Amino acid sequence: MSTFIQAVVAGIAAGAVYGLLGAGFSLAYKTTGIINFAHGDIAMLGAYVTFSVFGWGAPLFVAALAGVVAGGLAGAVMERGVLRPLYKRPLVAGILATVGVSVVLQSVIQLVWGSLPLTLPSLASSTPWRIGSVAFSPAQAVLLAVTIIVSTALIFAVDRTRVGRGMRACAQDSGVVVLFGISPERLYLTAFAIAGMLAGLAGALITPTIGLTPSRGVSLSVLGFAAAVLGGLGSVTGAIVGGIAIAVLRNLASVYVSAGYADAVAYLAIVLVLLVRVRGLLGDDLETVRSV
Amino acid sequence: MPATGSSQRSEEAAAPAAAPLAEEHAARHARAARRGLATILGDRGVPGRQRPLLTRLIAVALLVQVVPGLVSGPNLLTLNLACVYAMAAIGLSIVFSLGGFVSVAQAAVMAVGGYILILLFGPTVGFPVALLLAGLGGALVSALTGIVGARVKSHYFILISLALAETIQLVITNATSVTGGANGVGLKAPASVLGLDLGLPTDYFRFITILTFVVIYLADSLRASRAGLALRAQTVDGYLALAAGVAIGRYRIMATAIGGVFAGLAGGMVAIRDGYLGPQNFGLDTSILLLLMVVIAGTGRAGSVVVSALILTFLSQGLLTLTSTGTLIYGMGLIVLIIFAPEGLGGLPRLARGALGRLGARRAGTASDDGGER
Amino acid sequence: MVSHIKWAGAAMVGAAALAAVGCGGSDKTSSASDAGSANAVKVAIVQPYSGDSAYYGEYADQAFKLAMEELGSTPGGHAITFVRGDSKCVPTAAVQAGNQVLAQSPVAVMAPACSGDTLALKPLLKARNVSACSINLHPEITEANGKIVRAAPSDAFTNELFAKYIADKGVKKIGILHDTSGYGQGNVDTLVSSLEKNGVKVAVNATYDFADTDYSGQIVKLKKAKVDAAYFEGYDLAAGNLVKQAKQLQLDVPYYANTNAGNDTAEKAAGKSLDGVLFATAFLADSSDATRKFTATWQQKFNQAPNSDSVDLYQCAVVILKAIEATGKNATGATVGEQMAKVSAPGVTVGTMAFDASGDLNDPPVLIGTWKDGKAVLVDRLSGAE
Amino acid sequence: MSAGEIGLELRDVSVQFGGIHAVQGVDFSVAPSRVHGLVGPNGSGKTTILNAICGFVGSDGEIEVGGARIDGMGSYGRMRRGLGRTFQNPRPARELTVRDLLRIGEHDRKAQPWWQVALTPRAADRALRESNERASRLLAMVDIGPGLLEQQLVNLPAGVLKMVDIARALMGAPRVLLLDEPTSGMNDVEIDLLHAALRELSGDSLTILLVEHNLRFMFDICDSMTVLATGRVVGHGTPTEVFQREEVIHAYMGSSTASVHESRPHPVEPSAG
Repeated sequence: MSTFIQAVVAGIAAGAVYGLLGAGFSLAYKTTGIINFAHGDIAMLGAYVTFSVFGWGAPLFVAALAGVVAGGLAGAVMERGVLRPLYKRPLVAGILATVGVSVVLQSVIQLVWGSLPLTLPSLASSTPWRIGSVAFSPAQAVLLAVTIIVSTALIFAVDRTRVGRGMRACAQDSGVVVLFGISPERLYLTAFAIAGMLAGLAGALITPTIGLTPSRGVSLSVLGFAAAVLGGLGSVTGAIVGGIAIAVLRNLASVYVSAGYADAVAYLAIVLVLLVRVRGLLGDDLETVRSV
Repeated sequence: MPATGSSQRSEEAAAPAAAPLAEEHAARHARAARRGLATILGDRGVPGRQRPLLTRLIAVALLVQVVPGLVSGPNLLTLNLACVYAMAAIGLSIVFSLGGFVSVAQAAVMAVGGYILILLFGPTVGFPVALLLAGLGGALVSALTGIVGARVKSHYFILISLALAETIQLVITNATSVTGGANGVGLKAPASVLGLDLGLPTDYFRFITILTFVVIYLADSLRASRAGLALRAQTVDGYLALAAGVAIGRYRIMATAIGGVFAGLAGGMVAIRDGYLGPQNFGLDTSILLLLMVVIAGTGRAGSVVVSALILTFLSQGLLTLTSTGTLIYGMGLIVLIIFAPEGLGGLPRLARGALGRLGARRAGTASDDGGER
Repeated sequence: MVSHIKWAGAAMVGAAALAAVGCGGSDKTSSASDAGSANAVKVAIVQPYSGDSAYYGEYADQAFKLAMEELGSTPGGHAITFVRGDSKCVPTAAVQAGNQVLAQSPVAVMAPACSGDTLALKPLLKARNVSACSINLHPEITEANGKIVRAAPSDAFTNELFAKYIADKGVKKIGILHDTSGYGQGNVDTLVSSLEKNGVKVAVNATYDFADTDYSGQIVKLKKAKVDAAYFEGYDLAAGNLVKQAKQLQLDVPYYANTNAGNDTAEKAAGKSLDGVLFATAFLADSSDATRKFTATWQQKFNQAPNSDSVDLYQCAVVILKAIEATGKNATGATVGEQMAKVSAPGVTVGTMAFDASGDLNDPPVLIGTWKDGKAVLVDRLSGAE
Repeated sequence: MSAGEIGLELRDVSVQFGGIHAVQGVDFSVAPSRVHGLVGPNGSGKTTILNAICGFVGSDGEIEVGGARIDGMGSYGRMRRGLGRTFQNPRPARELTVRDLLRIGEHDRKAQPWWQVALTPRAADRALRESNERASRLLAMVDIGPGLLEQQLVNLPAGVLKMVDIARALMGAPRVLLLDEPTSGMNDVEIDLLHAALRELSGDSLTILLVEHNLRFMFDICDSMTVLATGRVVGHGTPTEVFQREEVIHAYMGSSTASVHESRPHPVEPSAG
């Protein structure tokens, strides 16, 4: 039993970061309809900036903030420079453009910081507390706490603020947002900036655990995407739940099934959820009746 | 009986009904026709009819004879790889532009074909049989994505194809006793077919060129057939296809299966080319590269996919290796191309012809007559 | 008509692409001398030059640079041109890169630092009759009359001694985590068989993926199995991360690790968690006069500390240069290969590098090291003279 | 025109969207060679009934074409039983030409395995020529020359696109033709052409079900009508009967009914066939 609890607890802590990645992914998707495969690379950029600022002698907390800002900037620049002409184009154009951005970010990181792996110290001690036979470290607690605070603030912002409501309206019909007194362009920019900040934060948070390598971003993008889809594309709460569910599932699968196939088990679960959910929602292969 | 009769009879008597208005009507259509002149001139020929087979055969014969003399060493090897990628990309273009699926599993489908070939081919199973089975295996796995994917929307399909791709990777990596795991597995015997020794880059080129042309021919045939047309209609407007009596689900699964055959064959040919297979080269990056080939080619004929496969393979083997700057240029080029050439390479000649057509129309003044008929 | 124009256009674009790559794509020359001169030879370096393992390519270039400064840049009067192939630490990419560089007829090859890459290259080397020097630890890299010499100890050799060392520490039941790379698989296979020979039970033998960010599932699995020791295999960063995460989850048993845990990156990732972790390695900066001298030179020249990979790559560079020197006028893949097999060259981790019939180092070093106050220190020497 | 035959019949057809009844208990039948109109205000369920007949939305109740039940079949099965259907707003696919669209319309009539094109190109060419001829004849009926076949759909004016869409539906040689707002986007000239063509078509045993906002057009062409309000049938009858009934007028158009009565019938000869 304690093994089970330990696997779940460790999964929750690890999954919180996937959730943050997924939340940013989801927010950008919800507003613009773009699936951003550079999301993980923005996270890595944020992490590398955190590394550098920390290296200049700034406190870790300040360095992490710099990483968040860098992520936000990267998101905004990407929206302005790359994605803006692509909203009306087919899904695949947007996807491949973000793949292009991912390639660019990776090579920029490699040019600036080199390919040698780098590392960052944790925000808090990684010496664990022992609760019963379950270990839980302050570092994990900080990670979880930051995720909860940030995602709560985000959900609140999306629900209550004018910009947030605009984003939700945007998901339905970009024409409607004009009624909120906001231009859709500004909303898109805001959404990507916030998504970038979330990515930067996730990067800064996850680096102490995994270290920095230029191409790590790809697997972070995939994790964020999986979390967002499992939680339901477009929902911030869903993404957090999805991220945690994936991590817990993987942990349980590697303890009780097979470590080698843990990812496969997680993917299988996602596909099953998708099949049930999507069929339940749509009933047929065509989403809605042609509008009259 | 009554069904066909109805349209038959009405056709005969239709003309007189609107006789007084015919002139104005004709003028309107002439105007419309003129407006679309450039597009008509740029049309890809009569759909449903292929370039004469003889021309193709001569082209293959020429390529097979001439190219191995002109290209050698590393470039010939890269050319061979480009042909392999072209086959897989043509398959993906069927999945994508006819099936309507954005799949990131094409490289994994290649892996299935590749492993089938490398594990089966040996003293007991001949090369042609093993290659056919590779194609068949690719078809089955790819059809699986179609069966599952027909139930979900496109964004979710990407994740489903991703899940399949990752699972195939995991199986290959973990089933070490069969696949050799990450260390990969070597070819058991040298392959030869039609008197060609496929271990030699020149003979390999001859065979893969023939194979690629067969794939191009089949893909173009599919596209030109009524089934291909029904699939194209379905990607644009599902209701239109339904209203025409197209069994959408079945057709889309067929598209994924056919795309999978080509990927399976390509995977098998990778195994022959390298004499070795490992799981790593069938990863997400290869799938994305194939998707790029398809998108950059535009949704045109298989021939343009071959061109973009050539360009991207040589780029990825040359520019992309050894330096980060090369990768940077590649990434930026990618973004620029996607933004500024919405229809890919296939669209570039059309853009050019459109400009020419406008120019020509202005000069000729009344080009509308032959514009309609061509 | 139109379609013909289109095809002509396509052909032109294709030809342009061919020409562009043919002219500038595949190799960089770093020798000052004229490549066309009669005595010029090509040496192929197949290494990861892009991706996460690109630092191996950097090390390899640095190793040749240093070796050519010390031994002269024209061994035996041959001007050396380097042809580089990017193996990306991906076996299939290694085959492709290998095909590309071997098509340019090099006389010797510096084999890629990732074992899987080199294993995949082996048949090509045989087919082209070119020899390579490798730093890979995987047991199957070398074989009798093979085309590869190895300037590092095989994992089979190291792990036989290491397993006995672990057993002697009183370990009865061990849990192993390793990655799914070719190197990881080979390393653990030899370790497991040696451990079992020494009566140590392998209770868990689980894998993780390169792309994984979180190993808690695997570590909990070790806890569940109640092992009394753990062995962590991984490339530098992963080795460090594994140790750190295991400490965090309170897997309170002695840790053992592969050679990569002795590299700086692992220490940066894991910090104090690495203290007391015992790893088997061939190189420790502070283990002998030769290593101390080499460390100082490398540090001064490249402004970074050498590790077991860079020192082995340097040794390979020396072997290749010495073999070319010994060949005399007629340097081909075959003749240089012969000389490589019977070379006798000064080494760093061993006094004199010489190879046995299967291409393995004679009297290879096996050191047990650990981390103490941010420094890798020697605990024990299981093989090899100081 | 055999009186006992039935082209299309709906019995107690209902459609629900998440608990809301969009269409409830609709009955009507149309004989071959007849044009039947569905009228009602926006949201009264006209197009939903068309969608239900085609199987685009799930429905309860019985639907028969030519005396055979088609409810329970998939869309494509129903089309193969002789349904044809046009759309209010045909989406012009950029890469499709008029010829392509018409060939798609022929889909269920002529099965052609895709490899036929590859293996027997001559037979494929022959099939293509045949379908071109059919397409040309159909287009001629609405006074469109064969030159338009090569035209891309996006370049067509809205009215012509609608005509082409109708021709597309006819390529499948249906027994029952469902028309969704065919005149929207057409000018008067085109409406006249359409009128003549539909008369011509129904002259043979084609059954036509029409959803249309152009009341004058409806009045002129329909043999019978069903009036709908909020998903229910509120009346049946000939156009003259229907437009005289108080509740129909009220349910249908409110104030604008006056224009129907005042307008003279359009001067088109209904006896052209």
